Amino acid sequence: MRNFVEKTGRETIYYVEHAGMMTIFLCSCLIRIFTRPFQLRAIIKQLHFIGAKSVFIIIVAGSFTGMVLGLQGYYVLQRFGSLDMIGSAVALSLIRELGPVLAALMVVGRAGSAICAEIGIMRTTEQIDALECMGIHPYKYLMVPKFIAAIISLPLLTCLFDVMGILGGYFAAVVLFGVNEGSYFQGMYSSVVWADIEMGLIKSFVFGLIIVWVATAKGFFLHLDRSGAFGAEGVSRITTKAVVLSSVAILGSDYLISAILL
Amino acid sequence: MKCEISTRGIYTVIALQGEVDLHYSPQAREPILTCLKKKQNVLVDLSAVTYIDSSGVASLVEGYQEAKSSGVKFGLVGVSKAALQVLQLARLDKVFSIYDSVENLLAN
Amino acid sequence: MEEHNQKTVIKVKELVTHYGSRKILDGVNLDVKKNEIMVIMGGSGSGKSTLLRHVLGLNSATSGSIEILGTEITTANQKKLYQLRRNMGVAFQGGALFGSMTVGENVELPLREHTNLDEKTMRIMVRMKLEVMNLAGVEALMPSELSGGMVKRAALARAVIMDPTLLFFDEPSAGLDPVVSAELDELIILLRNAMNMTIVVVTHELESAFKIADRITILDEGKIIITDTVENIRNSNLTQVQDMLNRRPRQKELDTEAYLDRLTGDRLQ
Amino acid sequence: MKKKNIEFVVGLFLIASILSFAWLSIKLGDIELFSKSTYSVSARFTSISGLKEGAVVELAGVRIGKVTHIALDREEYEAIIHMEIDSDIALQEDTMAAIRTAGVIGDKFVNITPGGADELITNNGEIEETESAISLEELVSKYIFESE
Repeated sequence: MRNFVEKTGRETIYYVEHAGMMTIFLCSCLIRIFTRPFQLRAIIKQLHFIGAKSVFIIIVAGSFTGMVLGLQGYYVLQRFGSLDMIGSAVALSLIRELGPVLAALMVVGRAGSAICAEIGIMRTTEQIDALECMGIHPYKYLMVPKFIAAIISLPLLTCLFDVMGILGGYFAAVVLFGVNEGSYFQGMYSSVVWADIEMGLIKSFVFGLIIVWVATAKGFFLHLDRSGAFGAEGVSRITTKAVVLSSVAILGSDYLISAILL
Repeated sequence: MKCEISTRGIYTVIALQGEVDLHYSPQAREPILTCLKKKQNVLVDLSAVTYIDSSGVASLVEGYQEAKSSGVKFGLVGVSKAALQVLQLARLDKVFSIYDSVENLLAN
Repeated sequence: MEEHNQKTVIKVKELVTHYGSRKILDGVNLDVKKNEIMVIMGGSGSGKSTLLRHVLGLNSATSGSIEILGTEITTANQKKLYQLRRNMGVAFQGGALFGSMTVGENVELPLREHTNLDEKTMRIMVRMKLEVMNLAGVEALMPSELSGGMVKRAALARAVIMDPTLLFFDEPSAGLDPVVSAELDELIILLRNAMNMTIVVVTHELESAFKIADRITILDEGKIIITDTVENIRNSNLTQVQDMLNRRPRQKELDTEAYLDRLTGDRLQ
Repeated sequence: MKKKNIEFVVGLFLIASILSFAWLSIKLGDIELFSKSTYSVSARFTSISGLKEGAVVELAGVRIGKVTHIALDREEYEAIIHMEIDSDIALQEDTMAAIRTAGVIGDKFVNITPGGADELITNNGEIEETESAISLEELVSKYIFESE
């Protein structure tokens, strides 16, 4: 019994400490965004990695999501004879929910894991120590460009996802099932308002922050992880943890943001 | 770091003084390259240099290359033991023309 | 040896540090004087790498003080520490070159971050250092394309690119064949002589230590056994030193009671 | 060449996604980039059930403006809606505004029926004649009671 209490206490302390550490990490990184020098070249490199290289997967995922929405929407709305609402159904669900969430999950899988592994490897091979010893702050040099790039990329990728989804829905509903083209787009135009798009943007902004935050912090604090594994095994373990944690955090914060904004 | 420019015969003598380090070597590099671009023969006097680091040496290398491409003379004068060691480390003592003093050079 | 009236550049006093509940360093005292090559020796787990990390300000100690170039680093704020580090060059055991940059960009990085030098000046400086390290022509290669010895030399080039007054080298000969490691030893001596550096080398290689060191410190289980000149170490009659010199495995009295306890005790948590 | 390539790709990415964003916000989000000149008109209804801010204002089925603000008159217990009407559309004094539903269960919108008077409604004017929203339930119950 005493053992159990002791263990619970230890666990709690560990998690509280860990959360505190991650939060301090986030704050220091965010503050450093606004300090000189502004590493334009590094930011472009990260935009390429996080943003541009994700375009293909976003296009594919976006179009298929839109097509599925068009397909499902067609079968459901057909029963009620409300096929003219298919456009707004596709657009609203994409813009408000699926766009931000799925785009973020795609980026987690593609860039988040890679960022975490990269930082983790830099930690295990003493590259981060080397940076510090050169008098270069790792937060500023490594993390800040990734933060800026992710915060910029995610909303943009989300927009791309939304548009591809709408086109995918168009393909399924209009081209395959012969819904009237005008009613597809007109329904969309009249039902989507700026508040919907704003909500999607706020979400994707927050998701972008979550993705880099979890990935960089997990990699950076690799040596402090409780599993104690270092080297290649540590990197793989921490990467898995980062992907799981950021996916869960994205879905959780999605609910929170929706609840607050609605 | 200070830097004085004077003319001795056919040479423009650039006398460097004090520490030529990462911070100050651009100030030495500037006049050297300007004089060389004006097609002047340049002697860099290092006798009053207390410390020269590799950025200083790199500036000298740049000067040497500039002199070679524009066909003028470029030499070092009054190279102290410490400075010579830095040059030797990069095997540059074999590359530069090193003279013991401006007077001797002009006399010859 | 003429180091009697030389300035002390690194002063470690009563350094104690723990990892969890395990004591890693137990009251370490060490002075490194200007322009000397100090070799820190010891077997695996003796705490020599930990000592180095403390001196670099990468780990924080339980107690004790570390003074580098007149600055107390255990209490120094981050800004001061980063300022101080511009005078320190570090070559890590695995090289710690950044995999996403070419060798040239790696070596150039400190210059790019800390100085406003002209592109061309920086390029010449990088090539000069690479020449010194016998690495001419590898500038455009990626670190992954280099051999072990080349990685260490490239790391050394990066460590000295700012012409630091203090150079730290972690395990220069680990994982290298004798010829390549002899080359590195030569380089270390050359750097000290030509650039007036103070060099601290952490190693477990006897041969290389004796070749490069002015003074040697031997660490064992977190305690300093002896700090002395090469000559005096050779002639020391401390058993631990002799064990190390003659590569004799450490002998320990066997406490049968405790031993039996260890074998039959509960599974460790 | 490699660095140029990165910049090109990043540039392409930015252009493509900013275009998407522009399409979403201007076409769908009704953000008016070049704000069309409009004038404001208000109208009172006994019930506007379900009409939302941003809803479309139509005349003969053509979109001529949108609802900008909805408020409650605390004395008369009536709903006041404010609309922005395109300034090239002139509305007569006796214009009628009605709240209608697109389809059976679709969105609510304001339908304008032009009048015949000579005087026009000016900026910040009010449409006097209004017809409130007809709720589906009322319609259904009316039909049932009448047929009895």
